[in-house]
Amino acid sequence: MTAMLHIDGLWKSFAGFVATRDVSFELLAGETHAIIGPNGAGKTTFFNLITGHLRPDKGSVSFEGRDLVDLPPQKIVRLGIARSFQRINIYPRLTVFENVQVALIAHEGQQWNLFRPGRSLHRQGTQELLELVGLAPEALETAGELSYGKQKQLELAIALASQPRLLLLDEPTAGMSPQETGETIASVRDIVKARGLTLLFTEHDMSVVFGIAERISVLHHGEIIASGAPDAVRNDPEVKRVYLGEHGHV
Amino acid sequence: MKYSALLVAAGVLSAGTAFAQQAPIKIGAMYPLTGGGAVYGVPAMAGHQLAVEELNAKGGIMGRKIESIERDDKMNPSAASSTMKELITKDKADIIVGGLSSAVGLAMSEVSKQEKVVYISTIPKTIQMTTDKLHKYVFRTASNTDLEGDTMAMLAGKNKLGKICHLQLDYAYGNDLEAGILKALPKYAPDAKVVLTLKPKLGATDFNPFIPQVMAAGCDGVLSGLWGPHFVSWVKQAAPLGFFNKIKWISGGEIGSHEIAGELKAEYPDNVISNTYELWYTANDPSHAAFQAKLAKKLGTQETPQWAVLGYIGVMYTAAAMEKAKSTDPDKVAEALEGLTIGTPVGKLTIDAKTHQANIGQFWGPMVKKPDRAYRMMEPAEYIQPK
Amino acid sequence: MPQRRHLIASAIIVLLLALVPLAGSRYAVDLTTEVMIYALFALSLNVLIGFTGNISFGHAAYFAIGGYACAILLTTYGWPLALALPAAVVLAGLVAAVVGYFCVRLTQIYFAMLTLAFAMLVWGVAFKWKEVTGGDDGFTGIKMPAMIAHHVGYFYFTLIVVAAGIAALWVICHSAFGLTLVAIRENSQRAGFIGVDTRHMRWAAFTVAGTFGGLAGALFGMYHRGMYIENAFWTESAQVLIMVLLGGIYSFIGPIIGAAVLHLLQTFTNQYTPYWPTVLGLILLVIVMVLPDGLIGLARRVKARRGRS
Amino acid sequence: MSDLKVDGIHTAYGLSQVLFGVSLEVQAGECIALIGRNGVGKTTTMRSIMGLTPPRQGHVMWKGQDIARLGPHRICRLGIGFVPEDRRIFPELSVWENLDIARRTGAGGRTTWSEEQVFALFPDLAEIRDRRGGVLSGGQQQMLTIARTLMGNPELLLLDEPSEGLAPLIVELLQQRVAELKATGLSIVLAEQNLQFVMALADRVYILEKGEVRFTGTPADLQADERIVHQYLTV
Amino acid sequence: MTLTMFTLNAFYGLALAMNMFIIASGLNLIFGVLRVINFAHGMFYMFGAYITFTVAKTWGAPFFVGVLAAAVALGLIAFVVERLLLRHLYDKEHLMQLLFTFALVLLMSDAAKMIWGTDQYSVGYPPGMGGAVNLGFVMLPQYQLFLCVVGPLIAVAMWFVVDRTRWGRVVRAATQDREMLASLGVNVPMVYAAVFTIGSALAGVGGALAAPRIALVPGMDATIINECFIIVIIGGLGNMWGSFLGALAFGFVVQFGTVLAPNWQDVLPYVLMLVVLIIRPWGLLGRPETGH
Repeated sequence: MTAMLHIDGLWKSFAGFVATRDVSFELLAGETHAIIGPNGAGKTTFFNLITGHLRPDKGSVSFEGRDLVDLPPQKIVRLGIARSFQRINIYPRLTVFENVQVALIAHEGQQWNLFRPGRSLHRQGTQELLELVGLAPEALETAGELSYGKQKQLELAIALASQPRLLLLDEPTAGMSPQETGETIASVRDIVKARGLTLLFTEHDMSVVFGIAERISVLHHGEIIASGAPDAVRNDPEVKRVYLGEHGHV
Repeated sequence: MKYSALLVAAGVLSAGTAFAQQAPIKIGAMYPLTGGGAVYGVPAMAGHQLAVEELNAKGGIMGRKIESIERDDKMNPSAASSTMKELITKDKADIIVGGLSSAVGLAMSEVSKQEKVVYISTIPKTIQMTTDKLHKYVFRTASNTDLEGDTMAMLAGKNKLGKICHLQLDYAYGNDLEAGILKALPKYAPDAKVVLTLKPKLGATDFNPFIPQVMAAGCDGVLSGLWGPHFVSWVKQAAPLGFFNKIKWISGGEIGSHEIAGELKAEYPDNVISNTYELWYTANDPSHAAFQAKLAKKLGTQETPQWAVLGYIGVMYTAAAMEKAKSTDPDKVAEALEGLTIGTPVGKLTIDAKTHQANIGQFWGPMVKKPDRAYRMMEPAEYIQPK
Repeated sequence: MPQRRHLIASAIIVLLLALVPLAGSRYAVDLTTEVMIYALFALSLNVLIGFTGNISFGHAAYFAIGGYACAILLTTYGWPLALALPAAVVLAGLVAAVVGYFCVRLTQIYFAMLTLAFAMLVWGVAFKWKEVTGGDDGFTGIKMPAMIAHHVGYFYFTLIVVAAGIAALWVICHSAFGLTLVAIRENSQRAGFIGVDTRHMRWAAFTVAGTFGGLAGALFGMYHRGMYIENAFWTESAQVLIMVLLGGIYSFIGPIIGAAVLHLLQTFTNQYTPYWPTVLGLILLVIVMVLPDGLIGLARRVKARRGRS
Repeated sequence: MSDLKVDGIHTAYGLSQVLFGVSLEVQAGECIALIGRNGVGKTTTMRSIMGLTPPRQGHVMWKGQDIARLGPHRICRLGIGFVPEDRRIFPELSVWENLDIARRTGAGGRTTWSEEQVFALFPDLAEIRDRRGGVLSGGQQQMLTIARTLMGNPELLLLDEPSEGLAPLIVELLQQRVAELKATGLSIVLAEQNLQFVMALADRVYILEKGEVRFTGTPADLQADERIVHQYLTV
Repeated sequence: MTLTMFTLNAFYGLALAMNMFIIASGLNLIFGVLRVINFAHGMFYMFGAYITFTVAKTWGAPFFVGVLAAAVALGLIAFVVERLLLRHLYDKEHLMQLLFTFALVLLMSDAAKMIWGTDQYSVGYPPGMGGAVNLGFVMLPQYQLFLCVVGPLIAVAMWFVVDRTRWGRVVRAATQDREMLASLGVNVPMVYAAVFTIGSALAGVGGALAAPRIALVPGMDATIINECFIIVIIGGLGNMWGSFLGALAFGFVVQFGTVLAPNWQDVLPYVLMLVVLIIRPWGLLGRPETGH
């Protein structure tokens, strides 16, 4: 497998606080990769650097050989990277159906079409995506009124609508009940497999992480302190130390 | 005494029965009643109401009661245009009187032309109304900028102003008045020279950018059209510098009125010669005292504002024209108005048949201190009426 | 099929409006004409507010440009209406495009203040360019083509133009473009991350709003046979903003209702009292305290409650 | 009778429910610890007690009074102090100003903590008293946050993840300071991921998972049960 | 322009700036803490002037008693408005707050008409301030000199209160983290009410201090509010020294601009704002709004 995403020597600091410290990282095409670490370790910052929401101070990010630094988010998404957000990030006053439809319209570059009724476009594609994430029954509901878990699912559908090759999910199960967590993870795993996507995600719930990740990287104080197969990471003394306290013993 | 009172009562009674039989005559009145224009619009409307009450007490017009329909023109031309149309089409007003700002006056004139209903412009002074934009149905009982300018030029000559600073507000009235003065200046003061012309904006409260320039220009006098609050603010800011010690201020814009003098009191400066439509303390006509007494009673103050007389005259002309035409038909009323002469509290007025402009004059004179008064009065007050 | 239901309802409304002159009340004809023009004006602004989430304090500028341009082309240059009207609308749109280019770089209150500044500049030009616009005397005596000089003729002309304008706005607002605008309003960051260039889209919305505002202005000028600098003043922008908010920004027809209600209320209140500001002030208080979605929101809530019980 | 008694609280942020019936108790002078991985509801429990995210169901009893519906400033004035996890120093205010705005006589006239005493506890802060809050290091911010809350003379301290993101040396120092605080008789609710920190300070521990309390006991109980540690605390 | 004229214009520009700063600083304070854009601020200014008229002229009290009365009355009005109505709107959209303050403008304009009628009024200069100081080459009006002193005094007083008092620290903390402040036992809603009260009282003082220099007429609120917005926006929203700088820019641009390009005087403030916003989108001392 070749590296799909290539990150080299990435730095980012905010007013003296270093959030990302010399991170180098490779993501292989087709793999499912988890980024874990305690709160404040810099996971979300790391995502924002990849997707163009933040500009790194130093270092490079390239996707399939293309440099991403300095590209605005909307250009990056067009290259085939989609993401979901840690906080719910949908269009609350639109229907579930429209939430996904807009994403498909944007993906097809039809947002400049002033005459074709928006609602008639990509009905089938939208329907398929909603079925994929299990939201078809709620298609006509207002997105803001869905349950939390379903809003998360909707966000996944929006991300998938741009036909990404790389999917970034920021804490896909945060705030979900255990049952919702299970369902969500099962569906993410199926979708990623079925579509042959590369998946990079952050997560706190360790059952989720070890349930689907093929590789895991541990971020701590803005640095990657371990990276590798789940079992290797689980047994890494440094990782244990980080998770149980600086002295690492009970 | 008792007998005459009885007669009046009988008259009212008989008029009352006549009212019941015939539909009233409807006069639509529009003045600004909110915002900045209300300073003038509210007293003008009071004068209007006074006239209507008076006429109704005497039996109305042609024995028909007058119904006055009063509206706020909001100093907004398009709002005024809509309101005037409404008065005509919905309320079936027979005639429209009022207006204050030039733009509103012109907008109302436009509606009057379109709808073929007579409009008597009682305050707007823009010269265009009775020149370029004159039409069959518009008449003016207010002064206009040419008449005012003519008088001001005459006063400039009379006061032997050699170097003149010209001060006008930068909008229609100011520009028109400037033109009116410049037209007349060679006639009255051939040697006078305008050394500086400045135009503060309408609504300005800060005249600091202008005061030093006028003082530095070395003129003998200022010809000004700064009215109402503009004049007050100018005085407030210029007087501390001794502005009025050296410079004579000859002004249109009715700042010789009691409203201004009574408000500024001791702060009203020296060397001001100005105009007013009406003076509660001076009269040029016997009917004036009666008018003033009634107005004072209506407003609950002895010292009455000048704008009321304009609202009053508008209604009086309406009544006279309809009586003369023996009809409320706009065409006939318009014809009747042409050349019509009536008596008003400020004397006999005639509307010119060609220009539709009444030969209304104004009181002009210097504002002087009076030992028994807290405020300045115009003395001598000369009523200058155009020929 | 909701689409067909809407079409039929719209057709019925247009037909009913077409019957207004038959009732024989000149006043009703005038009032309806005014309401229709304001409805189009308010709708055009809502493209920016309701659909894109940008508040403009200067929408009167485009209204005035459309109005003045149409009036001047008809009167000063003697163009036929068929040329003057489109030219005026295009001009309003062009100015909106230029102004919008600068404004959409900012958001929220800064955006609003910049629109205000540009609008006051337009007002200043209308004021100072006396030879062309008539300055603060206003531009009166607009030459009207004989066909629409009569008030009934003008009523039908307005009905047709406004209906066409509203239809066009309906199509635009419900197009792929319109739906994407709503996405920007709802969540501009997310919209960026489905590949939408939000700034360009907002710019386009600004231009569309200005264009249709210009159309409303052109109709307004011809109706009054005059344009005045007050039509470009910020108070006019505030008025149309209130219409939009009163009706409700989150529905297409909200602003139409807001325009009708506010204009009629203003007209009728004015007939009884000069204390119109108090009435409007109290209405606004009610909206703010209890009706944040405007009248349409209220109607929806009432409907929802009925549906439940 | 316990000073603080949290009874079956359910708390949600909008649609997202975080706590599903959490109960706990704190006796006077006791230190209890809430432990569990990120996102299990430790912070939300504290916010619910403080009135920042009022629970939708359940009660928070403080000395016999139900405070679940009171505003945070009322709760503070009743003697509960909150040291948030993200510290929330006022960045534009100096260290001294940060302390000054929190100055308050405690409930029942407590005046244990004055500026001098706070500086005595954290001498480092005295040296940087004029520095802007926004430029402090993580350790300094953490000291300041605790010091700031002490200025209000609380009887109960809610201490949310004080060791997060700090260097080991600083954590050790902090642990000492908290122990000193406890010795003054202050009750403490401590949320932590650093087990060592917890073991040194807590009288009892509550393990949270997905918004529910899954284990209650003494540190010794926890130490005796490797299984629990692995299930709830490690990767 | 001669030296005399230049000096005089510079002085007048400063005097204008200071009068505007007093008014705008209140608007800015309210925005900085409450994030509310108060359209009624101009109306508060007008009420301040009218109240001074009533107290100082109708009742015959000394001018500065009138100024004090204006400050107290406006503070009181603002406090009641905040406690009864405004406080329910902080969590709602900005548009709703905007509409609310606009409703206040309408209601208060009619209230002013009912209380004071539609006459124009004026207030005399306080004793000893109606003349001018002769510096030889130039005469400076005393009252404007007084304004040039009062403006900076108010700026310094505000700086002192905000920077050097405990209450000021609390206010600054409230702009940074409302929730944390409440957790420290501060009654944040009362801080908000106090800020709204003080900001509005400043508008009252601004109106009171303007009263001797200008005619008081209905509608005098309309331009002042736009000008205050311009000052606050070009200075940077919420930044006190920004407003001070904005007021200076405004004062000098308007004064010199009107002298040099009188044809543009109507739109000068807007042109100033346009230029500033295009070059520095968040004002002279402003910072980009976070979250965008």
